[in-house]
Amino acid sequence: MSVRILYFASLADRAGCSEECVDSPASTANSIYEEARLRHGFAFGIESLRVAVNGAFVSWDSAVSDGDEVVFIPPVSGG
Amino acid sequence: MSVRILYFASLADRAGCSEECVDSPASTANSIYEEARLRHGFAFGIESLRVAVNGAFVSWDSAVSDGDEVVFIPPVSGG
Amino acid sequence: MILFRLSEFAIDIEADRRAIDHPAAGAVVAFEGRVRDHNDGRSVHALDYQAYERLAESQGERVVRAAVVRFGLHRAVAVHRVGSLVIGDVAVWVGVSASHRDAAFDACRWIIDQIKADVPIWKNEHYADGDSGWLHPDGSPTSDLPE
Amino acid sequence: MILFRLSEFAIDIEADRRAIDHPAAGAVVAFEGRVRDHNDGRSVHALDYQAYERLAESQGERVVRAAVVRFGLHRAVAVHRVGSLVIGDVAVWVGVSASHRDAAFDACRWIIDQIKADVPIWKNEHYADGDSGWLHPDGSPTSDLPE
Repeated sequence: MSVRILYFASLADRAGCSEECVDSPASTANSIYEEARLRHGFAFGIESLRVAVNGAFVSWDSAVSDGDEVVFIPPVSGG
Repeated sequence: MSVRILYFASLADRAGCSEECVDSPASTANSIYEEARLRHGFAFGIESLRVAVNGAFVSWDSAVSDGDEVVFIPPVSGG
Repeated sequence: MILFRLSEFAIDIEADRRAIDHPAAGAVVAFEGRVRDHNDGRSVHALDYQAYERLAESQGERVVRAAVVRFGLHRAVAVHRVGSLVIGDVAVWVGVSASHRDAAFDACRWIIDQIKADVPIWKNEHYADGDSGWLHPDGSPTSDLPE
Repeated sequence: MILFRLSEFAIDIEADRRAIDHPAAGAVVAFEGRVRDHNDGRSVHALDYQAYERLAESQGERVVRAAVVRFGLHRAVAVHRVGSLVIGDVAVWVGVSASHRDAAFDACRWIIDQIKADVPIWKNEHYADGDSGWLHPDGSPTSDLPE
């Protein structure tokens, strides 16, 4: 399964990129994040993040399908 | 003693004028108002009004002197 | 600098808005009180504001200056119209700048509340049915109060 | 009609202000969040905002529409900048109109609070000392968090 991950703010700094396509056996948002965390050394645990799939917030145990856009949302600081 | 009284809003409507100079034996704001109330038939009792002498709010028992400007302030409705 | 003024003419919101800019201000809150087309279920087509100018100016100034101290504002300005207004006209404008939004919202709200409570300005509403009346804060006209 | 948008360019406050006019509106409240010259005791000289645009737009729209219903507003608009900003620039503008000031103040405050809590936009502050960092809501940069 291949998913497209977008990174923003400090996650993009840490990953050194704003986007990547990954082939993974992982099938939930949670497991996709844990793989990315290992790969890039992210500081955030999932308790500090939210996750969006295809442009909508979802729960961490949501299933992720081939071709999905997955985004980990660190605490926001707009305004 | 002569004082200058200014009327605003519904007091001016009732008095039929916005200003008058009155010669009066009255020596407090309260007694000046009671005279004016009798003269013009104002509905307001002093509990519904405030009074200003020479451009500053004062208490109803304040002394009024010859030449003072006395203004009875009905409930305001600015804004 | 004068922080509160009465105006016989339309309020120049853009100029007053610029007057409250400050490099340390992270939050600007502005309130406009406008003449609306109804009040208490009656259709309004115009109104007049009358002020006891001398006292309104000193009380208004006192209110805005008190807000600057109380809420730690960078800048604050308030302007109130007098004279004849029509639907949509800005009757009162209050603008404040502060480092943070808590202070800016609270101060702006406090200023307009104080102006409405303590500054000697009165509103005479002209209704679509030809009637009119001076308003007092409970919202009811007083020109027809019993004697 | 779109009630929330992201803007790469300076926000035209006067145009957005006019968009919330309504003949039944007695109260208009507008909030501007501006780039200020300091944060947490550090001197700031510029900043960038980054958004996950797709989700920011849908979340922002949801927030403003929810406020219209919840507070009975006549009109509401919110705009958030993305890209590079300097001191004094308007980062976010929220304007609402309502019949009465209670609803207008409460709604404007609620919208900005919701945007700050739920809309995926992030701020990167550039400090006078050359350092910079992405901010998260406790106000502290996270780029140097322990791994």
